[in-house]
Amino acid sequence: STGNGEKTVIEYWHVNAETQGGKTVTQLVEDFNQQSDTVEVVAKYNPDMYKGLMQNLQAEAAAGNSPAVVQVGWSFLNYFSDNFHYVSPQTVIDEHFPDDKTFLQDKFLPNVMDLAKNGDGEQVGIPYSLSSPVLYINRDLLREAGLDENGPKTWEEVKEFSEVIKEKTGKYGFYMQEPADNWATQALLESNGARFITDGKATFASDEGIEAYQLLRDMVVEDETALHIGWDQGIQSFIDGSVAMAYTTIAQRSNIQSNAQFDAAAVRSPGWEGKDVRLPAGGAMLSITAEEEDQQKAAWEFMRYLYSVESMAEWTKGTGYVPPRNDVAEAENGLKTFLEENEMMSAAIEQMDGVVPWASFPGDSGLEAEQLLLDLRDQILGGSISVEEGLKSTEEEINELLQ
Amino acid sequence: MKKEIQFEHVKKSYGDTEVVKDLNFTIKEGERLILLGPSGCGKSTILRMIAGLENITDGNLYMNGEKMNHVPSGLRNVSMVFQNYALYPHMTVKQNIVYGLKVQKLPKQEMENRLNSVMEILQLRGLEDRLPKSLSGGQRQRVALARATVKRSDFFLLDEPLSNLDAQLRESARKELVKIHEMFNQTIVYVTHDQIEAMTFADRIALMYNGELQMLDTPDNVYHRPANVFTAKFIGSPSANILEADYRNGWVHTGNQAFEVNDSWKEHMNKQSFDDILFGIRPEHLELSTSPMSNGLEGRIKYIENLGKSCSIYLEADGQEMIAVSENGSWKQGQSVYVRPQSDRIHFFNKATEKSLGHPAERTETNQTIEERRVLV
Amino acid sequence: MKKEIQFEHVKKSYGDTEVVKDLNFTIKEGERLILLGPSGCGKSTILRMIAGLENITDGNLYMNGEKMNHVPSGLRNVSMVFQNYALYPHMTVKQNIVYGLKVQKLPKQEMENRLNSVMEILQLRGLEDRLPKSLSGGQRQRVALARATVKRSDFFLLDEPLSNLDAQLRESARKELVKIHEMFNQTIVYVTHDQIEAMTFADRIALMYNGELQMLDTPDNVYHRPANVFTAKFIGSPSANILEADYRNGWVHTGNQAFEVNDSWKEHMNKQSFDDILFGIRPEHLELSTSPMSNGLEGRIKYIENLGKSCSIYLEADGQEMIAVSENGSWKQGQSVYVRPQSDRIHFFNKATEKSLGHPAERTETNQTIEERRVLV
Amino acid sequence: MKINRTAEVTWHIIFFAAVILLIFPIVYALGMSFKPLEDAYNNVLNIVPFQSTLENYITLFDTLPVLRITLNTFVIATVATIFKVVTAFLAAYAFVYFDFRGKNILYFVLISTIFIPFTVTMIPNYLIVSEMGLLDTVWGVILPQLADAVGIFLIRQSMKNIPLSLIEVARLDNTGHWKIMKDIVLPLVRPAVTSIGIWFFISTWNEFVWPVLIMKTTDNYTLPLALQMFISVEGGTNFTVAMAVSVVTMIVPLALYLTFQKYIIGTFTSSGIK
Amino acid sequence: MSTLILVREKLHINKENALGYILLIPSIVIFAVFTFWPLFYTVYLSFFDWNMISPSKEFVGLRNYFDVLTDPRTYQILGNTFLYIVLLLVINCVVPYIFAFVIDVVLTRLKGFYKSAMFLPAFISLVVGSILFTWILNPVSGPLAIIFGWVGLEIPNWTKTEGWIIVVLSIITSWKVFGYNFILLYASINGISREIIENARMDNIPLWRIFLQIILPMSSATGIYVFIITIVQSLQYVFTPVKVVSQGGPDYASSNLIYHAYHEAFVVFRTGHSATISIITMALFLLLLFLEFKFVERRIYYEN
Ligand SMILES: Nc1ncnc2c1ncn2[C@@H]1O[C@H](COP(=O)(O)OP(=O)(O)OP(=O)(O)O)[C@@H](O)[C@H]1O
Ligand SMILES: Nc1ncnc2c1ncn2[C@@H]1O[C@H](COP(=O)(O)OP(=O)(O)OP(=O)(O)O)[C@@H](O)[C@H]1O
Ligand SMILES: [Mg+2]
Ligand SMILES: [Mg+2]
Repeated sequence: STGNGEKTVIEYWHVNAETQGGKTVTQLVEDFNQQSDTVEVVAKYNPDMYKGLMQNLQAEAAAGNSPAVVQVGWSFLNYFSDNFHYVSPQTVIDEHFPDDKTFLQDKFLPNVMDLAKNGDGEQVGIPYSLSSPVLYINRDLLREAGLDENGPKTWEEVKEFSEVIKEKTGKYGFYMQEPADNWATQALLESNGARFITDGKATFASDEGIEAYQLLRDMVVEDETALHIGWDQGIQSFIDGSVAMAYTTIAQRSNIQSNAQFDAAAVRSPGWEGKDVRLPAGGAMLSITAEEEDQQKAAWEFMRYLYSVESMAEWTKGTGYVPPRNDVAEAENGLKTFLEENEMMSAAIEQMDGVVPWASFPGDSGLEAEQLLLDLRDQILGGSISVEEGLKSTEEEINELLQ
Repeated sequence: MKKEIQFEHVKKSYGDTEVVKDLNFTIKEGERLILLGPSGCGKSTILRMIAGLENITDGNLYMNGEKMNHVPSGLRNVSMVFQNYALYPHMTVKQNIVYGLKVQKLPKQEMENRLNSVMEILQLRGLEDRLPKSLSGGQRQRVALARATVKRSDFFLLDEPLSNLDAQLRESARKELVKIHEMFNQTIVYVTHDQIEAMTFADRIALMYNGELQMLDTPDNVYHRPANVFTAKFIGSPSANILEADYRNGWVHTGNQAFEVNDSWKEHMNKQSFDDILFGIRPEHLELSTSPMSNGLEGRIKYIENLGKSCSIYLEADGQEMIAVSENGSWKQGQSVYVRPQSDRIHFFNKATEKSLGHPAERTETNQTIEERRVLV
Repeated sequence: MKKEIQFEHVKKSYGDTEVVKDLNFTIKEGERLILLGPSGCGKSTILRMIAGLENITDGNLYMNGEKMNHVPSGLRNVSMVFQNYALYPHMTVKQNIVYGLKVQKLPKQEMENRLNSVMEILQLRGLEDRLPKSLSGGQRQRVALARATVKRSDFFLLDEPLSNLDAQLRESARKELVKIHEMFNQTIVYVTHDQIEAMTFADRIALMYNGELQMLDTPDNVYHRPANVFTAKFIGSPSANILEADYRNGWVHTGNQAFEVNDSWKEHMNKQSFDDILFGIRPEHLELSTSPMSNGLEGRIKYIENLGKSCSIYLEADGQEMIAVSENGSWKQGQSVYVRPQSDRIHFFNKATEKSLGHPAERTETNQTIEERRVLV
Repeated sequence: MKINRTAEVTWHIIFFAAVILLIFPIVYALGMSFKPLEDAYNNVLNIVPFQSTLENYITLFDTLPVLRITLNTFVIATVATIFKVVTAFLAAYAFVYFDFRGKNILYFVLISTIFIPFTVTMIPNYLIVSEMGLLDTVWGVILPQLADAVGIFLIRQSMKNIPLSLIEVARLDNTGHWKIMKDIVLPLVRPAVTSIGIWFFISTWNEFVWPVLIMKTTDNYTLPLALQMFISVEGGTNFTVAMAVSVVTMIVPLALYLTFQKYIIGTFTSSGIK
Repeated sequence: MSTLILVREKLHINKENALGYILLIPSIVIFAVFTFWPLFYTVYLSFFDWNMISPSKEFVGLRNYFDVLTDPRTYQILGNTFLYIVLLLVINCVVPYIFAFVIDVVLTRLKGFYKSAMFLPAFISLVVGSILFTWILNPVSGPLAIIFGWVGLEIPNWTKTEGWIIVVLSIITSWKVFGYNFILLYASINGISREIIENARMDNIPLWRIFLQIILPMSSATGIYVFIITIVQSLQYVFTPVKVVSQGGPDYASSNLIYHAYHEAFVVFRTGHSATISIITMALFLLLLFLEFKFVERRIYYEN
């Protein structure tokens, strides 16, 4: 790419480490710059995922600067829209790109676009990467334990499987990811009929919620068939065969696929007997934070490029995320062959209809509320508090905060 | 501009302890002054005040006629040999010696010359590239001395510069110091404990005690005409004998014995009589004999100390202790002997003030120039 | 178990430089041995080897009859006064002194006693709570000495313990050391540059030069019967006169002059004649006169050094330099004088080896016990 | 100085254990950087890889302009170190050898800044750097890091242990302050200066929180940022490449250390002050 | 002009000490800009409720202080901080002190080897160290767990166990700074006159006494530095492992005051709270430093 001085230079902030599509970002940006006469994109990597990006954005905003396009993690949706300056993509399109007027409507499913709407129903950005939790299984271990090699279908089965595995092989049965968010917990609880948020209030301490959490707690604390350790370590233990099943994001696919030396598979996220699975969408949207007009224009030009079928396909291959555009999976220039070759992906794609927004507590204290839930996880899985008491008191506390 | 050092009511205290008390004296240009006195009496402190390393608590210090109290030491044109050497531990012997010259930007050739000559004189050849920590005590001292001498400043302060050297080396070093002094005529203030050094090197000796100046005079006068008991006892080894006595009519009575002084003494004592004075005589001025002598005192030998070329005889006479020296070793412990003070070598002191009652022959110092006084050492 | 120290072919090198060469001698139990020698000759090194602070490069060191080469110093029961004091800088004077005793868990009372007595003896009263850095040089040295003496160990090593003290204090400290020694009968090895100290304190003197033992004998013998030229010149001040001479038939020829030796010398020299020997005579053993003497040599006074109680007369006789001493000050520079060597005090040395040709009177040391030798100092 | 043999042996055992404990992770990291990731996961015990591979390094060099990044890091670390050491030395000298009003208070205030949490200074400093137009520049990374009182503290402690008489000798020679600093004080506090210099170098070299904020373009990255690019909880960290980055990151300081080891370790034993 | 003279009078500037001020200028400028200004800004912020970007700052007076001081979590974290300090003081100050002493004074062999080897980890970043230790100490799959497994031992689940997490994070921090502190102390002990130690050895003073009563006081100038710097390390350097390994968890069991300030500012974006915690932290440690100056400094041995 050549900077001839006339190009508008914009910054694109992303969180994609080399293991998580970083290469693809570099490639896409480079290709874009090559083909664009008017825009030059500088990509800035932000370590520590969406939280890290949000921190840096905070500093940048405080200094009165802003990048043009940023990735915003779903759990920061409300915080971002409340506190940062952004323009809705449609606004930019309407103002400068009449040709693209229907681009968003045409290419995205409404329920997917809804993921990027804040509590007030404003379109904050465009979904860019979608992920959902899947259950990775170690088929060798399951077989060794005499279990169904296709894995458990329900959480109840997960518990049973784990017991058998522990008994038969001495290995741990199950690990559920423990990052600094409640993504997987939400899937576990809401699939059982609980709801994290109802009408702007926390409601996870319902009977269903308690029941669901109790199952996980019992596996960890009572049965000791499930592991309670950090995410890195949990994945490490799954890959080296110390744990038979791991419930984690599809984004770990390539890591697991290429490093596990056993027969590894990904199956759909377990549900609860007789209930619908509800899976929070992971990943991020792209939002335009550019303040000047030419920057905003450039931002959209770049985004349009990123959302093209070819780019999306590259993006999916590079990251393991599920594409947000409805036509990419089937398209010949899209992912067709890729999906055929990567069986693990299908579990994630297949369960897309069960995807719901990632619960994001509204208001100034949203992040604090999120944090309280994290603290609760440590308390419950550490065995220092009962599930019922923990959920109830935390719910109360959060609701107090949200007022 | 005179290279003179003048103390005017100079005091120095550390906190509450006054270590130098009201010092008043002048060190003359080109003089070799020896500071003598018991350990802890303030000698090093005086040097340090001259060098500007120690604040003066009270009074004034003049050098070259200018008040120096607040002049930084670097501007005083002083060099000093520290009692504890203060060698730069990270520099070799050679670097230590020439460092000051380098700072002064002395021409290289001149530097080399001075270095070479001092290395030779102080027998430091072969140690050029050693670090101080691999030197013996005496070698370190010599390096310190070398470092100070090469500077050739107007004022030269030496704090026991030879204490760790053997007699031979000490003697030759002293001679070299004299040579340097003769070439550059620095004003030298020299602290030592060695009386031979003091006697041979000094133009004048300043004797300190407890922060106070006891006597400031030529070595000859300090030895022969001590101003007070302290001086008499401090100078000379073995120490001078001091006996309680009465003086009556030309006769010195001590205990049950008495002896007569000579005429000039009688004249000097002015026909007066004194009760309770102190009578002093150096051991080397006592004649010793096995048989009674006129004007002699009787005593008994308590013990004998053999010093090689002579021996010290410790005796008791009338309940008071005395020491005499003798070159021959035929004395026996317990023996009864007679001692006679050489009449022109005795001293009298006021018992209360311990000040000298003077000497018959006039002191000569005042009308003698340094050059006259100075013998070729 | 004898408190003896025995060196058996002991060598010490730092890298390439051999600073102690093949040392072979025994320090007897309860002996007071003085180590003497010019600066840098290895005295401190020897002490450090005895103390176990320095590895022995070669040879063996025995103490109490046991090989000690590798015994840690803490187990050797030695105490030592370091040349540079090595006081604990963070401890007060008192703490410095009693620290070792405290560790030994000495009864409090005993500790107090020892402390008090040593504070008294070394005139340290009033300095109890001072830190070393606020002490004068001599005070520090006394603290170091005090610290070592209170220990009362079997072996007591002193490295110039009194070099920074004045004559009086030095004398009294020495006497106290002797007292302590008489009470505890330690084996003492004592380094000094002060010959008076050596003479008065030593049972025997070990004279070192360049890492080699030159002579080990009683002070008397070291003084009167030096084993070689070095010893003769090193001991005594002013230094002994050494002249080139021939010995023929009882006559010593030096230059154009000659004098006759006494009969016992003639007998000793065994009627032989020697070309090119060295003839030695101490300045104090030269009789000085203005008029010719039999067996005297003629010379001319080059200069005179006044030492207070005596003066050194430097003269030239037959192109060789000589020094004489005189108690009277009536000599004049340039004057022609006659000197006569006291016949029983002369020495002859082989010119090549510089070794003594012996003395007529038999040495007495071998059949004299320490106790007999030791005079009450 | 000798102690009994068993004690000595015991101490050696303890020290060997300590050395192994301290060195093992480094060796392990080194081994890991030559393993395929798969191997790293599945054969944790073989420190030396079964199948060594350069792939991790190749990936690293393909992904990033490593030399350029190393150079950036080097420039930042070197400039910052020199500046910090020099200012600290000068300040310490002022505190030890000058008497001026408010000296002790000023010293206390400066030293107390080492207790200021970096969270306090981060955002305001970002504003300052941004205001100065130094974002995404080497100076933007360097400047705020210069405010570090640790050097003043250590060097002053060390200077206070130089016997005053050494300075006095020099002062007698009318040696100027600059010369005293250079020829006498500096050599005598060299252990402190060297060790604080090494410390500054290593900590600037490894700093990542601040450069992450300041640097944007890959060309301006420093090595610790490069490391961050291979760490991701969500996508899984590529441990072996991360270790390759770590090894590269280690190499320069280590090479410098080994080159000057004799001098550095010598410095720590050349005491001689007393 | 006259103000200049006034300033000179006030500050007692004269020819002799003017250079002193000049030497301090670079430091003062840098600290003023990059430390003191931010500090005042933070003090200012501690009286507001703000998240650093929203245009409205709400002045809340002392409420942040009230909140922080009544929050039980604050005290838990204070306790953690204290535990870190104690642990690091033991591992990073006491142990290297003893090591340095033994290696310098007691041992005759392998000194150089130990010095180099122990210094080595100082070159690695704490991020790498944290990742490595997380991997190596994985309680299920790490090499250590496997080796322990052979003899039937289990590694505690340290990442999720209160107490253990602090121990392990302290070990990680120590791993990096141990050698550095060791070398510093070594240099200082090595600078002590051998003759003083020899004198003690000759008195047959036990090694532990030599260490406590001679070496310690005589190296106290560096000792106090290492002591204070270790406290700083247990505040500031522990941050990296906390962030990389545990994010303060489980349930704040590994958080310390600095991490907590960070957490408040950059995770839940409560700038006011964070500022308050920072101010309180600082005040606390300033007090400590002040006490050090007041009472300990006098007992430190300085040559001049
Ligand atoms: N570490 C060392 N490296 C090399 N030579 C050394 C070392 N230490 C001492 N020496 C040399 O060893 C010789 C003997 O030293 P030692 O200290 O024993 O002398 P000394 O007789 O005590 O002298 P002094 O009377 O001057 O104290 C000296 O020439 C000295 O330079
Ligand atoms: N910093 C200090 N604080 C208190 N007293 C001190 C300090 N420095 C020296 N003194 C005292 O001042 C007195 C004089 O010290 P000074 O060093 O001048 O003695 P000195 O005559 O040189 O003795 P020496 O012959 O022993 O070296 C001593 O009694 C000493 O204890
Ligand atoms: Mg003195
Ligand atoms: Mg010596």
